[in-house]
Amino acid sequence: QDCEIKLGTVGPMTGGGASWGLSEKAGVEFEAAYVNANGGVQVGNRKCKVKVVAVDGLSTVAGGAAASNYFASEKVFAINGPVLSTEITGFKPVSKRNNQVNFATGFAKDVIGPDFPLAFHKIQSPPAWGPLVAKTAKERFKLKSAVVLGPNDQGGTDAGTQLAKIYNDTGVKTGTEWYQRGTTNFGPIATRIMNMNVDAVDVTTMPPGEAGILIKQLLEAGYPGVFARLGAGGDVVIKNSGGIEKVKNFYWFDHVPTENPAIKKLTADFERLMKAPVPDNALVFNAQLAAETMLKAISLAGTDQDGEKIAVELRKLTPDSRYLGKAGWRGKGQYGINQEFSFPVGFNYIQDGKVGAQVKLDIPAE
Amino acid sequence: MTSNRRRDFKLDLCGLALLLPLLVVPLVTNEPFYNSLAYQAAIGVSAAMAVYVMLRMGLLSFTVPAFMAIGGYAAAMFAKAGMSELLLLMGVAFIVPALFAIPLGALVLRLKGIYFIFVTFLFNEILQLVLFETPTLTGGSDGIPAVPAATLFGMSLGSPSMLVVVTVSVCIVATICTLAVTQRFRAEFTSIEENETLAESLGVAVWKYRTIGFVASAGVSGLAGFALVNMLATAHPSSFASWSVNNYIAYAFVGGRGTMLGMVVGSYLLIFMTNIFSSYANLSAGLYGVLLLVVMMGAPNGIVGLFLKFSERRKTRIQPTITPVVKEGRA
Amino acid sequence: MESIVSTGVIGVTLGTQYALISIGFTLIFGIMGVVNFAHGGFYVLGGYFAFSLSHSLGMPYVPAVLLATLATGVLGYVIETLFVEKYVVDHLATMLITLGIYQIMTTGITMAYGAEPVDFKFPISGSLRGGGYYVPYANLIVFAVCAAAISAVYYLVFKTRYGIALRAMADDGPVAKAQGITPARMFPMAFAIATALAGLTGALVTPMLSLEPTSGEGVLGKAFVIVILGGLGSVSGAVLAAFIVGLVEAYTSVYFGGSLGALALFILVMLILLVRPQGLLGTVARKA
Amino acid sequence: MLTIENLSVRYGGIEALNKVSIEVRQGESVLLVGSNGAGKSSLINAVIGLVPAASGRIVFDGKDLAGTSCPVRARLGIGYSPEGRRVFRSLTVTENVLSGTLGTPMAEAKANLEWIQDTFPLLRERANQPANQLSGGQQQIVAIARAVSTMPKLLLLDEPFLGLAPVWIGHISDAIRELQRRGTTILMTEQMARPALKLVDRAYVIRGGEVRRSGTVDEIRDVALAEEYL
Amino acid sequence: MSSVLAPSPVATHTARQGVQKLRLDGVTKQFGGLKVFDNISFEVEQGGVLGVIGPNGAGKTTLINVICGMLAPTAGRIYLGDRDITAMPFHALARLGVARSFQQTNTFRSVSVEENLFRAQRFGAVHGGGDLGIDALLDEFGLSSHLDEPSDKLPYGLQKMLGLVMVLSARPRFLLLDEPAAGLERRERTQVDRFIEHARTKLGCGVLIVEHDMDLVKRLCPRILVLEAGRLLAEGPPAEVLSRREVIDAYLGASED
Ligand SMILES: Nc1ncnc2c1ncn2[C@@H]1O[C@H](COP(=O)(O)OP(=O)(O)OP(=O)(O)O)[C@@H](O)[C@H]1O
Ligand SMILES: Nc1ncnc2c1ncn2[C@@H]1O[C@H](COP(=O)(O)OP(=O)(O)OP(=O)(O)O)[C@@H](O)[C@H]1O
Ligand SMILES: [Mg+2]
Ligand SMILES: [Mg+2]
Repeated sequence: QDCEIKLGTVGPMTGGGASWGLSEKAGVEFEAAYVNANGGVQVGNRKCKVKVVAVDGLSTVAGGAAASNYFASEKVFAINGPVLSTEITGFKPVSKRNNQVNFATGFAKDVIGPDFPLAFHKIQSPPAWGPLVAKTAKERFKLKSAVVLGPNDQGGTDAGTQLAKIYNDTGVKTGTEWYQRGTTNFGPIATRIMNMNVDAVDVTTMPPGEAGILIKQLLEAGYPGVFARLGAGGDVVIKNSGGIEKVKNFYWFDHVPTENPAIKKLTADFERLMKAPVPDNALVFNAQLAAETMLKAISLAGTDQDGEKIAVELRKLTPDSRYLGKAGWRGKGQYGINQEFSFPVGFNYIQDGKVGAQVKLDIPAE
Repeated sequence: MTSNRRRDFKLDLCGLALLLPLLVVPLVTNEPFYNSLAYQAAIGVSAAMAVYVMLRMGLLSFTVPAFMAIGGYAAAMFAKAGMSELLLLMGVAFIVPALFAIPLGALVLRLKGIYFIFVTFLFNEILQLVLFETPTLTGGSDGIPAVPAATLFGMSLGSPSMLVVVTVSVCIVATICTLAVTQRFRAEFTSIEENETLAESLGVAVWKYRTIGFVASAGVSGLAGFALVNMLATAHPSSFASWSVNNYIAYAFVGGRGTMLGMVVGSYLLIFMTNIFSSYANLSAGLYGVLLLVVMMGAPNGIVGLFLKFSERRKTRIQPTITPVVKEGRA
Repeated sequence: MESIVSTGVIGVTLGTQYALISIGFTLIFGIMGVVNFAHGGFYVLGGYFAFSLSHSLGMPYVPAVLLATLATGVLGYVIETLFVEKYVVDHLATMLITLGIYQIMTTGITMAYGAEPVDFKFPISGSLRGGGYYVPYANLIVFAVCAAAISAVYYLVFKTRYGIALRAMADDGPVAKAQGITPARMFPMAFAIATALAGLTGALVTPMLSLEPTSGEGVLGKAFVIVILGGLGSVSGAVLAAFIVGLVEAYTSVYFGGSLGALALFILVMLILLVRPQGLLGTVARKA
Repeated sequence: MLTIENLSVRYGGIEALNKVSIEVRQGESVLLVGSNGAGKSSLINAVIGLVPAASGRIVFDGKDLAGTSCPVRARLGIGYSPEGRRVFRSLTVTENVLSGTLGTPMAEAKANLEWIQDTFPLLRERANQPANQLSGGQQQIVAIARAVSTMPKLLLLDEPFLGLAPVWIGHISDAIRELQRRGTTILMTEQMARPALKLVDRAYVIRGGEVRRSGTVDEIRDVALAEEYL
Repeated sequence: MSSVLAPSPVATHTARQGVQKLRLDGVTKQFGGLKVFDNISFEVEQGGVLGVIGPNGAGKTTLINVICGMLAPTAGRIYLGDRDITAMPFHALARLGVARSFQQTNTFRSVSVEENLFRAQRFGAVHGGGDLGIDALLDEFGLSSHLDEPSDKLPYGLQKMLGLVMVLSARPRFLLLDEPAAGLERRERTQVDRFIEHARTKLGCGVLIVEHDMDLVKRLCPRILVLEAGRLLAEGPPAEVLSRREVIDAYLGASED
């Protein structure tokens, strides 16, 4: 076997957002290991091994740009990531010049768009699933008011404002509340929220650790309402806030239906092949989906050295996962370009201390 | 350690000369990685120069990211408003932070040592928060996207290689400014660093020179910020995060804090290594830490300092073994 | 009215935690002149040590905390001896050295425990409630430990001849040596005491808050602010400042929100420093 | 008590002391006189161990000091008051005095402190003031008090009268006499030879890093006068 | 001796502006609860020399610190000629012509003697015109042969003399000297005499000198003040003042011979 294709992955691998970058990396590495164990990828008339090149995006705009250039120097043209809005901002224009196709994560408002034809999106942002999820939550928990909390940087405010708008559109009166990233103790903010008297507190854009502290402290303060996390990592947050015994009313959202047998199978494969537990951060699954699809496109394009060609094949193919089955592309209405996965997502809830069955929500393709 | 005026000047010029190859990089290669290294180095050197100006007075200023932000944002606003002439933008990027530095300097320049470090660090944090709290002016947490590239006499300098050329040129200007200020006021600056009370007793208006240095440092930071914004076409708060100052200070220290050559060498080394390390993903920070530790322990005065020590040792064979107690001040 | 009082209670709680972490930081600075950028790292490490001992090895919480404190102290001793001791006079070089150490520590922790927060719980839950106010028991415990630790440190540094020797060493190393003070043991010991305090804080506080590799960063930032406000190197200043910062943070965050609150706090600290550049309890040196 | 044989001290290329031999007997007080830069401080610092000896031997109380570190020498019973005071600036006056007593039993240290404070009432008045705020002469007293806080067997005083008012020179001389009565051996340097010669038994004249002459006070006084040290 | 009091007509700027006085009027300085001195008034004339003596901690250095602008007085005013210079910034006063030396050696330590002199000249270059005679002093004090040496490697005496010479670069009108002769040997002390003589006659400086060396004080100062515990204990010609009982008790002590 003399043939090798390269798959890049970029995200915050160090610092506060490391869990995102590292679980994305884990997903891509799993997919590579899986494919390699099964003989490799068919490229032209050869079977090729997959090699993963991981780069730390350093959580900054400059880091995102530098990562793209590093990939160029390593001749990597198909990339998973970046994850953070900042990294995406720096990465996009440079990768366009470098002819690199990428599957970004993140809730940035302009994560993909007609100006950047090589950029794809592997998760969906709030406008895609938000109305559906908010409606479900509103009915189940009889919500009238809510507050969305997040750090005051782009990662927090972008998604936070989108979410608040969706809640308001659904008829739940919702405000936003920003705090400084790096806050270690949420005692005062908990008091502030107590004074707001809202039915639900949504911690979607908070890092899991910080979300855990806030919920713990709200519970200590005697907050009677519902918690929500309309984004990845609900399980982790519950664990960090003291578990189900403590958090009696909670609804959250997963970027894949995690309770689905398909994802259970994925988890099992991962742990067998990687000899490590699957990361807590559910982004690992979406990374796998993106890597799987990307490899298919590379195979069809017959090269891993031309982002443009790979992108053409990506647009042509129907996303089809060996775990979650077929999905489609969406995004035209929201971003002006149909380059976002439409894999189903999951809605979960705990009500009065009882865990409800996960609801699989199908996201329509466009 | 005798009067090194001439030697230091030569080393400063060496530093300046070492920037010229960067200018050539975009002209000889299209390789994105090398161009990327070149512009990162140029921005890093500019920021390190801003640190250097203050170091000449014995002050370690943590304001660099804040003034970079002020310069970068100011230039971005001008460019967005259609005034994208390079020389104008450079002027704006220098002058606006310099103006901010005057009142701020009046407040913080009374402080010294670690106090100064901490308070200037606070200023970064404050500025970040102000950026977040003023979305109409600065775009808040999203920053100012799609900043048009600078133009020269109406010609766009937006091509990838021209962007690098512009960045490096800005860096050279920043370096020349630094050289001019530190040479012109060398006697005052070093006297203030060494023995402020004596300098004052001889008639040096210490606050005045501190302010000059601070203003120059702010202006140079602003140029660095402009270079960064122009290169990335975005003025974004995360580009000017408080902790990024640690990088610039590391450039200065690892290279050698005594000379401008040190700034250049340190920036080159650390930026190159950061790019290499970042491909080690989760290990990158740790590797960077190891590098800092190794260099600072092996060469507490930085690489240039180490080099000078060796060359001096060759000249004078006998070295004092210990710094004795005698002759400190007879207070 | 009710909210004014309960916010005050929260402020005091914050102040306690800040005080505990800041005295170690100010101790290292005051005695050795070293700005220890790794201080937050020792805080996190204390948390992980206690977590491993209690959750993985099944040790009861109290001995786990004590062992974790001891372990961070020992580690501090070793690190001081290996990396810091030789460069102690160069305040700027040690800044970078400790920064490097911090990055290595964080990377090590991420490799060992992963980037996600770990599930570390305080053994006692519940709050003391009455009249609309509440104080979690955990906070009361931290308060007691904090008071004890501060008193112990204060006594050690200011009331014992050992503390005098430590500070003398910091002031003028050669003359201190000529007074019979052995440098090789002094600084490592001071460093160890300070890192043990950080470890203790981590072991106590992270189960109430959250424990992940980067938890130390925000903590270090707060210690910065407190230590300058209090007067560099002044233990009592740090304690005073910790409570001021805690209270200001509580009130501004409750009434203006977290982001504006932080801004208000920083600006207030700047203003205080303009009036008292040497910090609240710092002293000014004589020039001639 | 203290025997120095052929001691040489070098700073880089500069030879500060060249084969100096000096003898200080138990209970005796010896003065080193000589112009600026003669090497007096270098000798004192070599005895306490702050500068290394390039060659030669220093024997204290029957023990060769080669290879012993500065703190060890101090604990063997050598007290040291450096040239130029060098009080611990951030420590209070009392803390300065107590700084070297870590090896002495607390009760003994307390008793010594009492005696010192009785001798120099200033130290009691200013007990809790940072030493840095004292005037130059006041700091000199602190430095001397610090050196005698452990009641050392051998006391090294490097220019103890520097910057002192005549009345304070008198006070310090009285204190030194009291120490002598208690059996302390003293090796001192002093620019102001006149009051210093009143305190000592013998003196050495040092010039250019070498001992030029030695003898009893009376023998030296004439030489010193002739060479304008007085 | 009486000629010492007579102002020197030599220096050009003195001729231009007439003889000025440095005058303290009821000056008080307090640190917290500690009153260092209280309500002190005296004056020095250009060309004149005033000695200030007093026991350690009497406030002599603090007095200089207050006059030169390093510390603000708690009360009282200080005048240079007619001009109120109370609490003017230190450096500005140095440029106006009120310069001080320090009790300890004070040079830019790591740089050469030449660089030290260069800096002093550069910083003080305000009152142009006329040779200050610095080169002659350097020769006389034996500093000329050490121009390339780092100043902190000089013998103590030379460091001290260098510090003094540097003060002259700004062409001061008043010199405040804090124990210029402390730690100097006898031979070197005569250089201090020479220095003061030079400043006084060639530059027309008024000199305020704080010293513990009574011989030197007697030689140089036609008039002295005795400061004790914050007040002026005595004032007058040295021979007379030094024989007063209270001065002997407070300052000279019984052991003086
Ligand atoms: N740290 C040093 N580096 C280089 N040379 C030094 C150092 N310390 C002292 N010297 C030189 O060594 C010689 C002896 O100095 P030393 O201080 O011992 O003299 P001293 O007799 O004590 O003089 P003084 O009366 O000024 O105190 C002098 O020529 C001095 O310049
Ligand atoms: N910054 C300060 N804070 C508090 N007290 C001070 C300060 N500066 C000086 N003092 C006090 O003021 C008094 C006078 O000090 P000063 O240095 O003026 O004395 P001096 O007459 O110069 O003595 P010496 O001859 O010993 O140098 C001393 O008691 C000293 O402790
Ligand atoms: Mg000496
Ligand atoms: Mg004095």
